[in-house]
Amino acid sequence: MAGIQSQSALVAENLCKNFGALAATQNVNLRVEGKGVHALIGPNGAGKTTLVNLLSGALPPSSGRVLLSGQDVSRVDMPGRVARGLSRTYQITSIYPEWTVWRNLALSVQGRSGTSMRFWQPVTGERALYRQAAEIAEEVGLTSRLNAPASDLSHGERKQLDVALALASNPKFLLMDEPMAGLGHEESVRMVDLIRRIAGIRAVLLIEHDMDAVFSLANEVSVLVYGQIIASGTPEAIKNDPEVQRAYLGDDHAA
Amino acid sequence: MHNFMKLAALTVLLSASALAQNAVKVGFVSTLSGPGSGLGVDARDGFNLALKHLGNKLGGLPVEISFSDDKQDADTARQAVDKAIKRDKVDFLTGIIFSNLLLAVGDTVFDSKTPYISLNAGPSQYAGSGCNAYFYNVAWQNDNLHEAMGKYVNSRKFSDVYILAPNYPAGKDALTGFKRFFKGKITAEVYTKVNQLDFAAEIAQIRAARPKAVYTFQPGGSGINFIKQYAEAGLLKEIPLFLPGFSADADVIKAVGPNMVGIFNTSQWAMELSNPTNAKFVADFKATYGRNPSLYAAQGYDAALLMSEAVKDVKGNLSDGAALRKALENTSFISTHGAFKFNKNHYPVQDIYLRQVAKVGGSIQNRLVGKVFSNHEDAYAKDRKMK
Amino acid sequence: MKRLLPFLLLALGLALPFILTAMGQEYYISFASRVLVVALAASALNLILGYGGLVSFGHAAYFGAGAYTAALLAGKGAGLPAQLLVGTGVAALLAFVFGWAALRTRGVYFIMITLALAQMLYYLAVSSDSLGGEDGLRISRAALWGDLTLGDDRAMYYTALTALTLGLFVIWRVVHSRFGEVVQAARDNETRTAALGYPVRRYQLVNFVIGGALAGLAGVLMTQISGFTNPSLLSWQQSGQFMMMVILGGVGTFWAGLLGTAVLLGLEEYLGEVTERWPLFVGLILLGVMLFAPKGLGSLGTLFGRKKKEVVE
Amino acid sequence: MPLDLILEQLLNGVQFSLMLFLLAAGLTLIFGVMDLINLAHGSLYMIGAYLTATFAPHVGFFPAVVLAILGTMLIGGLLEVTIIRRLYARTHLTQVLSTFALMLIANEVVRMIWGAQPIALSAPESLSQPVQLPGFKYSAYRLFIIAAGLGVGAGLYYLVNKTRVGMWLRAGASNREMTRAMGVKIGPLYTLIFALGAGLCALAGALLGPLLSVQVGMGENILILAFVVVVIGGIGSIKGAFIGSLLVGILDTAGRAFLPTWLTALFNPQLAGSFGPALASIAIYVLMAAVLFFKPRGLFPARGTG
Repeated sequence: MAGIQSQSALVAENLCKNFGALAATQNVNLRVEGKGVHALIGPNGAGKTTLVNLLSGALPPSSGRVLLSGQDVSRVDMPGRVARGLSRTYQITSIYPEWTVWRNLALSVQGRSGTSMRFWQPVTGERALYRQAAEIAEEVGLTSRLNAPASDLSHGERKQLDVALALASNPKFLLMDEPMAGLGHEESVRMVDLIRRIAGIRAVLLIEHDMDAVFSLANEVSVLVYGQIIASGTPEAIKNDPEVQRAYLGDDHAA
Repeated sequence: MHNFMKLAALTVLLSASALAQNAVKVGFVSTLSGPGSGLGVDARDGFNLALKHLGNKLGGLPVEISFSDDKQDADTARQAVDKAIKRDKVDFLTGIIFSNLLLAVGDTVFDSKTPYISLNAGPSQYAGSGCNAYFYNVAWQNDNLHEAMGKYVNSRKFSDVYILAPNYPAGKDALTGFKRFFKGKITAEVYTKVNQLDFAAEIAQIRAARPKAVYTFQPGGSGINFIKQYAEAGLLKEIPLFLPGFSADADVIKAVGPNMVGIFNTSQWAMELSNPTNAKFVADFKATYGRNPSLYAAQGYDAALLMSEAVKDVKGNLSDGAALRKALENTSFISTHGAFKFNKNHYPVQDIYLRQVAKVGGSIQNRLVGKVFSNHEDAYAKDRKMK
Repeated sequence: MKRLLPFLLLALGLALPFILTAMGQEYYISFASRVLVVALAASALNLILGYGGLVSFGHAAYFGAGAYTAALLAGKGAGLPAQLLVGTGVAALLAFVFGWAALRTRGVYFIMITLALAQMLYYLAVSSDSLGGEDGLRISRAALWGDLTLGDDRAMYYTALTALTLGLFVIWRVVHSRFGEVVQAARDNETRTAALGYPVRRYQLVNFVIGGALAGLAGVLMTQISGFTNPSLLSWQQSGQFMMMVILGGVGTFWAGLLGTAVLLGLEEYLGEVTERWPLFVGLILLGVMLFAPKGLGSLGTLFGRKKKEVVE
Repeated sequence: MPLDLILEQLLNGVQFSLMLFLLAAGLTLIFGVMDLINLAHGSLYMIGAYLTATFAPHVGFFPAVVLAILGTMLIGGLLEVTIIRRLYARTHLTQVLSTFALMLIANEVVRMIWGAQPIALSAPESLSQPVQLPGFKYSAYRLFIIAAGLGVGAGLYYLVNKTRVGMWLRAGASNREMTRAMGVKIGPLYTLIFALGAGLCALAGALLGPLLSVQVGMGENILILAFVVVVIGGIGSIKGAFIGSLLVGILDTAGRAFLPTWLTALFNPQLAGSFGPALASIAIYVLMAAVLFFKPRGLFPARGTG
């Protein structure tokens, strides 16, 4: 299967990142493709966010490569990777708190619809931007909050907005960094729903601590410990992997 | 808002009084803050002292004087001058110390047909082909003191002289003036940064070049530092230093101290010049301000005397501009350095003296040594095209 | 009311010389011209600093570049249109070069490198003979038509008013365009803006160039007001003053440049009449505003509400 | 070119560098540890010089320097407690403008107390005579400054690298959270650092006073140079400040001393005369731009990321 789909895959090859003496990412090989959720789990400090930063282009790798649909994008910056269909969400929600939800989303839509080097026409005159923004709001369930300033949103709604911002660029690959962090039960359920819908048409790399969510969503799981992938496979296989249980799930179960 | 109303009321009062021609209005724009302020403050104090001696009257008319600080900035000076002319409608303008500021305000002043009495800045631009009917300089043309020192150093037959000045037009004029009368060999002609304070690098170069004498023009704080550092490097005893008067006057002596003793400099004025005006000026300046007067103070004093004489000559009728200018042009009064006379280009024809810093009684001050020039005219007067 | 404000201000601007003349305060016409021109430069900084979030401590460089270019051209006999065009162009080019270099850095390094680049220009002007050194360059006022030159206070005033009106209109359009949206987004959340696919630096650079160009335009007009240009136009104190104006006016609000300039120059003018120690009071007022009303005298500032953040990845 | 000339110019460069270092060291610590851009740093330098000039006629030069340092540290400490500490959490923009305001205020206050004209401060009598070095005479006072600068540099090195306070400083400069985690009381530590910076300023002002000029605004140009040093060296790094000072000081001196000669050799004197000073005066800014171009965080950045 991997061979057939290789034209549309996000691939990490021997990816390494050092901060001084600290090796935050060591020889990571990873492949995300097609549709559905590939979950990345691991204890705190395993280097998950660093990996997302390397994949999204926020950080340059110390060595190794990142391939996007067969192209080496290791030297391509974040905007360049977005243009190639890779988008991300943030663990700590990253939105424009002083803007309304609508304006947040319109900005994001603007990025995929024509150049933004337009200096003269008022952006508020562009109906299409706002219409598409409203559609995305509908998709993530924020329609009723369109006119609210983002700073007025609840924590869960902000998480939704963060996801919506990433979605607006219409990515083929979506990196989601702990979308469930800090959510209440009901909000979590809604988010799981949302992720399932998103993953229906694109590939999602999901980093998450909520194991129930991970195992209900993922069709593949990789485990990152101390910057290294120690196991990769179907959720069932991972659950039963003794090394994973010892290194990671064991602690979780004990707690 | 309340304050704004007060301001408005004040300005209305000022403009109302402008209508009544029973007072002489003078705009005094000078450098009263910043590194160059010592010069402006001395000039202002000298001017004020003259007013006091004249009973706060100029030519018998009461004086309304407005002081403003140009902060040694051309644009600030221009605004102050603009205000004095347009708002206060002054009869005379005076006060600017630095030539570059004067050049910046010149057109504004001349367009308004207000007589400008320069108590210091004497740029060549207003001395020759560009001289102006409304411009009168009571001090000197910029080159004069340097010319005098050039002549004196020449007469001492020094073979190699190292000359340096700040890299701006007045600095270049200074060295040009010096070279006009010095005919020997110039070892090097060096331009330093404007307002430079540390001259270690230049002093090392001087030492290495082994000249027989050094001449430098450094205004204000730069001059003080150059002399101090030159002495501390041990050069003052090996290679004599010659200065124009403004680099070796009361302000500089006070700052540098005993190392100044022995230095020759040139000036159109000296404390012990014997004439009644100067005697009264020097004594009262010391008494009033508690320090020795400098040539800037003397020039400020002279500026007030010149205005007073002119107002007296036109019998207080300031509305006749042509008559006032004629009175200024043909003035004859006893200045701090004797009988005063203008050249055709409105710059003074005057004697220039050699002074030497010495211990006089308990204090260190300039001592009159001799006369370098008698009735000296500047080099530009012959190109005069009065506008 | 808010929609009417620009028109009310414009009407007031148009009428001001007549009002001042009626009050017998003609002197203040040239003062007002200065306020308008400096306000244009300050508004340009507001575009960079307020809307773009880039703390440029070298704004005087572009102002001065425009002024020096105009003075050099005037010396060669060029007329006002050429001065305006080339002066603005040179300032834009300079802003492009300086901005490109400075935008490689962030935060304090950005502040310092913009300052250093401007200082470089300052010392170049001070020590270069062809730029007139410390004395600067003097010009004769440009002719408008017939015998009318910009030496005439009213002609100068209406020229300045036209320039400011056009400048503010340009800024308004830019700020509300797609481009302006991205620039403000980059100010509020740079990382996210890059993650949305916008090459942030490119937008910031273009914005920097627009701000630099408008400052250059103001510089050209400044030479016409003064009749000369000198290095103090390029000094870091001048840059600091522009920043002061933007902050007092309320950084990132549309009228910040005009309001801040009017307040600061007005204060200087007023305090200068009353006391020699006016910088003391300007300092105290500025410090008070910074400590107790950091959003400026206008109240809608955006830069200060947030704590500064250091992005830890 | 004669060797003794090069040697003398080198001494001049080092002397200037070390004084620059005194200013830059405090600036970089305040910058690095408290994340504060302090434009009022130059004002403390000015106050140090004025205090020295005030005390010197009564107690002699050296005691006056000590008194000035103590006095300026006290003023610095008070300033920190009353105003500066309100600025730490603010944006850099607020800091720049607030300290710009402090600078304006300090200038006016000094002018009110001491007047608008420069005041006299002379080198101590014992150091007023030049010293014979191999090949040339050199100002004893400048030699003393070099010695003092090196001494303070060594002391700072010891303080930062060998003492507990130094450990806090280094930790604070590389990671602000870590200082908190170590249980250090931040408030007094910050006051101490600020006062230390003020003391270094005062020393520089006191020592340079006799060479330069004790006047209002004397700290402004040298402050910009100190900022250049800090940025070249890397914010928060004492070592960076030291290396940066030497680079800037020696480059500036060499530029003034030798550039015109070199240019004269290459071009005609007229051209050299007008370009030499221009090039010399922008050399250090070119250096800074070049450093930042290749190392945007300076030569020795104290903080790893973020």
